[in-house]
Amino acid sequence: MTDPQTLRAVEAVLFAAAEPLTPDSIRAHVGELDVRGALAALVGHYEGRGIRLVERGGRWHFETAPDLAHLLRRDREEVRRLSRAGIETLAIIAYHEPVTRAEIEAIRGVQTAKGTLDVLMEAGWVRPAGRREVPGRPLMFATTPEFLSHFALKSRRDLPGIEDLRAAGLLDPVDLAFEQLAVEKTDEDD
Amino acid sequence: MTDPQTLRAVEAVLFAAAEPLTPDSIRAHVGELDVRGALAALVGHYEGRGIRLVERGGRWHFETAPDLAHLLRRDREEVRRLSRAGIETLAIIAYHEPVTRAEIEAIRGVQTAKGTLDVLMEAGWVRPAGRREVPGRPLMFATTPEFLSHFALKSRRDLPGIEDLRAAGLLDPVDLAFEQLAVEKTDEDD
Amino acid sequence: MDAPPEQLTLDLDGWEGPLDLLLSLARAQKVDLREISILALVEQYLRYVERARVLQLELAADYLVMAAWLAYLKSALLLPRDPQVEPDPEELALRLQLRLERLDAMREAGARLMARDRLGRDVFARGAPEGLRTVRTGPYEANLYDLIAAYGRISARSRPVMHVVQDREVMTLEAAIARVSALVGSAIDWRAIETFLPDMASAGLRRSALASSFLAALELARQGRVELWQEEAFAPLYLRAPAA
Repeated sequence: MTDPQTLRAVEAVLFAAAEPLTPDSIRAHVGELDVRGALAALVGHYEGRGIRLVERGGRWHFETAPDLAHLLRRDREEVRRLSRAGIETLAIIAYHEPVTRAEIEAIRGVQTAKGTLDVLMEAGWVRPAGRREVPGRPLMFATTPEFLSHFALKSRRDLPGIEDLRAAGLLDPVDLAFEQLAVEKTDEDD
Repeated sequence: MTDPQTLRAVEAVLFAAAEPLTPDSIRAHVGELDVRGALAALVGHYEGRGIRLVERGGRWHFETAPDLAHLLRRDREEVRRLSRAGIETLAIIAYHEPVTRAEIEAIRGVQTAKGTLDVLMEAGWVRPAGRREVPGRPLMFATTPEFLSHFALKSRRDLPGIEDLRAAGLLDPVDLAFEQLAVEKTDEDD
Repeated sequence: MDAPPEQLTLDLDGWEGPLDLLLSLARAQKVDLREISILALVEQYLRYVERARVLQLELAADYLVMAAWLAYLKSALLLPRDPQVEPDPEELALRLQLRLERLDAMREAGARLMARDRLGRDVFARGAPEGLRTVRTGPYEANLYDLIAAYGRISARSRPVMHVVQDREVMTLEAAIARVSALVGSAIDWRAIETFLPDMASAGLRRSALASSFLAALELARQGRVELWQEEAFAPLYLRAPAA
């Protein structure tokens, strides 16, 4: 049972924060208390209310309940619409990260317009993530914690259908998948 | 007894609002519901929690509980480095003390921000040292015993003189290489 | 199953390249991509491209490259299999199918991602958070070197600046013209330009004298008072008095 003072403290800090917080950064404000216990208790407490406490990529924040969206949407700017190229590129990065531009293009079958990655980075959803140690040392891209919070994902494991896609080999490069199939074929022939 | 759906709706609208809301503007979002009843119920609900619902001049908003305000501000103990302006100002005071702010600015060739002297006094290295008996009676500044002990100096006479600085090459930084010629010329003229 | 290609509008802007078009054609067949007939798909693509050409629509080069490749694949699939031919057409067809499956999977994933409860569209963060502040406290740090280096910097900056340009020995163009015209006199033999330079000179002065003498030679040649001869670029330059 979490001490009510701890609960209050964690609740206040999360409420006041302008962005999602990790348990460590919460602890930096409230001191050495049972932050994880308090988070769990608060999640339960807000169950079914107009606001809820959620974890996104290890960081916690309060947000409004999704079923109330219709009450809140009015006089708010529409979230910027991504182009189809933008959506596909974002999905490829999220499901394959870290991934190079050439790998993105191999999947999409077209060159990536310069602006496409810029838009995703400007939105704060994608970041450069080091270089692949192959000739040319191409830059790799990965998603950010903001990506997880924006799309209500607890972690990348929460990406819709990612386990099924992985199991079906659809996240493997074509070459690898082809070799896999060739091996299975040989086995059957034996 | 307020309907739980009304409670949720009012709670979410207040949470997401960028500014305090009147009951009428809440109603504009949630429709013709018992907003006042919901507000009263919510005030009761958040009693004693980390956040509370308050009314100010007919407008309602959530805020963190006043007794927890200290948590929102975190003091972090760390060693701080002086800015370039700070170290230059300190050097001028050490070499020329007692010295007025106008004299510091004349030597540095740039205005000294008020904060710069404050930082040096906060660090305990500089103190006000009387007033210069000229029109305006400007405040003079001098170093403190803490200054000497921090820089491991027995007295101000231990500070290297101009000739020592020149010998150490500290008077001709790379970007001032051209002045080297002028300096040599002056020496020859002596 | 026969999906009529007429259902497709010939809107080229609608597709992001040939693979995208192929995927749209494949989806129109409404079968699992793993079951799809690559041969039927190839024929649809080729029909599409042919139609576009009949309508004289401009097709981007990559559509035509894909069409050529698919035409090759089609003929390879239709002809009796020659085990000597590499790559195996079945393999090519399978690779194309795998690519379509992957693009399809990502397109599906993108759509599901966009349909989630999105922050700022479906769910909202607190509108006016108080914000958290971190106030830094603690001792200041600076060392003696920083201090005296700063003073050196200020002293160097505030010292009066005087620029001195050292005198360099030079030969003026006028001097060179006088010297070359006097020395060339009425010489009838070719003499290298270097023989017109003063002997004593420092390396700096010799360079200046050479440059000036060269200009002098050009000027004198223009006036018809000297003749110049050079075998090729960068070869020695010779001067003599003009033949009378």
